[in-house]
Amino acid sequence: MLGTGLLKGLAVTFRHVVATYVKDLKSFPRRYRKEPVAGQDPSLRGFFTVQYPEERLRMFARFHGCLLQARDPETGDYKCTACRACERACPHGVIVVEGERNPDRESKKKMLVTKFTWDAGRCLFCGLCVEACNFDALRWSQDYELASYDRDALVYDFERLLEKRGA
Amino acid sequence: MPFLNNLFGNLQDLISSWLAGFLPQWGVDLAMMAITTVALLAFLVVVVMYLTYLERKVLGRIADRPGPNRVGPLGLFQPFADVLKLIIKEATTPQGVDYPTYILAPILIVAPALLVYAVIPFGPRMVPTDINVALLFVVAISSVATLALLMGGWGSGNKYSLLGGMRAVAQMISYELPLAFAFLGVVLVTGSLSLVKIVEGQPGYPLALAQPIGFLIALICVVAESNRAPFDLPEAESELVAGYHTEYGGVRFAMFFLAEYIEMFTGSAMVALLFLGGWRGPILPPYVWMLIKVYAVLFFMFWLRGTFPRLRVDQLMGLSWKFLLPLGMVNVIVMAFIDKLHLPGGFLPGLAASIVILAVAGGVVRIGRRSPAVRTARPGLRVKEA
Amino acid sequence: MSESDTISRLQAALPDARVQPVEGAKDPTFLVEGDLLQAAAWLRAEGGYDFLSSVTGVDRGDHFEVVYHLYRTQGGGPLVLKVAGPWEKAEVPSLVGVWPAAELQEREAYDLLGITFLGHPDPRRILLWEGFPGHPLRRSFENKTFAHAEMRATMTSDEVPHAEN
Amino acid sequence: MLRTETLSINMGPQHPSTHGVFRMVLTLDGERVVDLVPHFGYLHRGIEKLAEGRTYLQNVPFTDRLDYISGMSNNLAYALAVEKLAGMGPMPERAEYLRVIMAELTRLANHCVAIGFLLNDLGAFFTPVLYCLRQREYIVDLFEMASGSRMTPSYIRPGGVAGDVPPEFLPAVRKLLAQMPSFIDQLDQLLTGNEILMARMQGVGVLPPERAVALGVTGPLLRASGVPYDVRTAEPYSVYGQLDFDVVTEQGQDAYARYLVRIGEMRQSVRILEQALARLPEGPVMAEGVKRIRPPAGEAYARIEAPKGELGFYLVSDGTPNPYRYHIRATSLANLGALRDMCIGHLVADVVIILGSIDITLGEVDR
Repeated sequence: MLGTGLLKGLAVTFRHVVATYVKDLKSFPRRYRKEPVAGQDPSLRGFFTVQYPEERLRMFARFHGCLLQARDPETGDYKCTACRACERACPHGVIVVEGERNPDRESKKKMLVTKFTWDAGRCLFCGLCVEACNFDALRWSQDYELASYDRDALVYDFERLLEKRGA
Repeated sequence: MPFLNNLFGNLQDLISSWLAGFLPQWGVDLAMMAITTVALLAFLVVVVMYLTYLERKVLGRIADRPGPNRVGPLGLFQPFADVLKLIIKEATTPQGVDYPTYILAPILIVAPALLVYAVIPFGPRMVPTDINVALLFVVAISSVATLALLMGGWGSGNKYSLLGGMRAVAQMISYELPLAFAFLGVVLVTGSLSLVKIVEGQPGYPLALAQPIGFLIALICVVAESNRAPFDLPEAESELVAGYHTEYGGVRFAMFFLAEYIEMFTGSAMVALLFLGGWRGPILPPYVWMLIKVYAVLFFMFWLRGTFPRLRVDQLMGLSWKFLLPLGMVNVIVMAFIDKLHLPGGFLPGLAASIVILAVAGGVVRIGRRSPAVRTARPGLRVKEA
Repeated sequence: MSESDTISRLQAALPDARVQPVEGAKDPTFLVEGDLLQAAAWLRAEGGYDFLSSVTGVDRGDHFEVVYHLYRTQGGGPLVLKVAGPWEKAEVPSLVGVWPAAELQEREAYDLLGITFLGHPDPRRILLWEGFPGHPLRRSFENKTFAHAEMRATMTSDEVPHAEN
Repeated sequence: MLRTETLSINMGPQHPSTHGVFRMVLTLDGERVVDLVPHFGYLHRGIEKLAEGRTYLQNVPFTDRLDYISGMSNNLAYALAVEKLAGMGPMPERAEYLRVIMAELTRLANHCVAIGFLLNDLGAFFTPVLYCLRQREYIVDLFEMASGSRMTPSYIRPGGVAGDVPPEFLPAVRKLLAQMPSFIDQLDQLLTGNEILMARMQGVGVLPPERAVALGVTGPLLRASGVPYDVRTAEPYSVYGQLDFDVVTEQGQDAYARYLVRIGEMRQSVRILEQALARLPEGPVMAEGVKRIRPPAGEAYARIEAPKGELGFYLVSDGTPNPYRYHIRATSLANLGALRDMCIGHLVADVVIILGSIDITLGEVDR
């Protein structure tokens, strides 16, 4: 009959409206989901919005957040040996590394990092640098709030990249 | 509960008796009129503001999102934020504008939209003036808005607005005729044009059961009349990205916005009055029943907007002239027969006749659709060969 | 009907097309030194190669190459046609008449590499603006970013008729 | 007779329904389109020139940015081209099946976006597009789980796959596949029978089969004109030869047929995914000795059935670790060739629908 297609369409949207209210009733008392959830669950019905500042999604393990200079758990010192493998691996030349020989001979750390900048503004977040690092010094953090008001603040220097102590 | 039922009626008596104390008779009438107008306008503005909020909530829920819930508890202050924004925005006037028509258009679109409420009853004694040609008055006044749209489109001096304005006028005119026929079906049964008598003259059941075709046509035409849902061609045109109110800003745009929502509210009120039995309902007070029915029709309009794609210009016109108008005429003729035959069984004969008409109409459309002329939408045209 | 015996039938039919197979290529590749248009029309008509997948210009230093990849929608592996020539006379007959698919890709080869296609219905640049100095994909073209003002300065004709509203 | 002259209007490059920075100059006679001149280049980044300065591995992240709606398919096409160029032996089985899984998930995501935004152009107020984007969210979550980023995964590399999928990946895919058919049915119920949609899309943008093949059009656009040509069956790559699925074709030749082909292809993708999941073997995911890709001098052309059509990479190598010539056969560019043909004689409102039914991404057109 002429109108059946239209009616079926209306039925679909009506089901969605009802589904959102049913879900509201289930989680009635609190308005925001407190515990962050990793990814969305396909079988869930009802409204889908993550109300951002109050509700947050937990990122997956491999999420490319902000670049991170790892610390050696025992010594708490940085692992980077300024070998510049990451600088060569980057398609955009976004990482600049400078190092010098360690003045005191007998310490295990042969090279010290004098300068290590990473320009988040031009970075592709492809992860080739992290894969190229043989000393497992570079890693991705889970932090995704990297926005800033001026472009220079996007250029991270070594201290900002260094993992916080005890993180 | 009788006091609650006739709340506004008693209120009127109370105030007029109190006023009679120190005002002459004409003074009391004048004061009563002033009070009703102010009350009605206040009610309307608040209703329209919360109509925008309701629409965004329903559209949100249809699309699995919560809708406005940030401004105030559950987003209830959102309409005030919207109105404040519109008022603060600067009403720029583009250069190539035909100033008189440009300025008059928003005024001319809101005035009739409000004027219509002089005759729309919300309860037994809740009607500003009960004139006996109320239905004619409503249809006539609401067609003034068509003129205002054209003035808006022409006044803005921009090619796309003109196109939008022309389309709006063509759409409004071609959907007023089937609307008139649908209303005619009801007037046939109730015998009077006054809205109050229409509601009281209706038999026990809502007329939508007896005249489903009339109800369907009225619903479609009311939606088309207020340029909404599948028919919102002139204003939110995805191709030309313009409409007749593109060049308006600030309060002027708010006027167009206000008029559109008031017209939606009027349309649903008319459908509720004529086809859903107005304020008659079992236990709840009359004006509550009336609001329930009006908001039900409004929900239907929001629902349409959230679900259906837009019709193309020629299909829009085709639907009205080739389908709704003939259907409306046939409906009036058949309802006239049924009404004069005084058949027993309440709405059953009307329902049966309507189903027969719909079946016949469906068949005619299917035959029409198969003929090659209609099938290909690409008429011959002198085409510049590559 | 493998590619090689299609080509042998082509060589028999059109000797002056002088089509030579190219050794060591991954797909059956043939260099056309004679009349490309004739060979293409024959391949389309008799050979059944009705689908031109891609047209690519290559700057081989002293000479240029245009590479056509052909397929049959009824099934049939890739057949690669090549045309080469010196940079001084970088002209190749346009195959838009045989495969209309070539139109946009030939314009791109002209735009980025400077190979002109004779008889092309609309020989304008496709990606860069008219008046762009040089052709970027040439090995000789050194990378240069254009400031907006500089770009406006080089714009010769505004070939697109501005809508006069 | 009244002398009317044509009106030339400019649609784009900033226009809500041109799917990116694409510009058309339409010559109208009243509302009817008389001529259409497309203009590209607004998103031209010169990827082909950039690629010549980088090694084969460093070019992988650029391929995601071509058709940014289906990142993984671009990676796959590039990976196949480099493997053919470098003559790498057969890939480990697990890597092949992971590639098929990712490619078919991309097809689902891409068709969701295509259908959603086509409905948006038709004027349906954001509801279908939000349903589709919600479904795409689950798929993009899977990409983020496996590769670390949603739209630019750089996951499929020459030689195999960047890294094995985490343990929670396969159960998540199974959960998605369980729910996907019901989503497609819901989309079907909401849209396919809808009279307004049929009125707007049937008979609009008609492209006869021989004209389609001549214009080099591929993908759903070609199969909607009745030509059953699909690179996955015409020239099977990866392990598509061992999976059984049928090539969805429609005879309608118009925008509605393209919509039906996309819905059919989504169902086929679910079927492929189920088979691929069932046969996913254990084992390594990267061929050995892939650290330094230095292919011998020569050239290679590899193509895949990307969601939008046939995507090809033509690579020329001169023995150095950098490609000598890096050409991309863009599906959207070829499909746009047919736009003028289909639009002439239609109304302005239909031009938007035809463009939406072709489903283009400007990143791929302008490169």
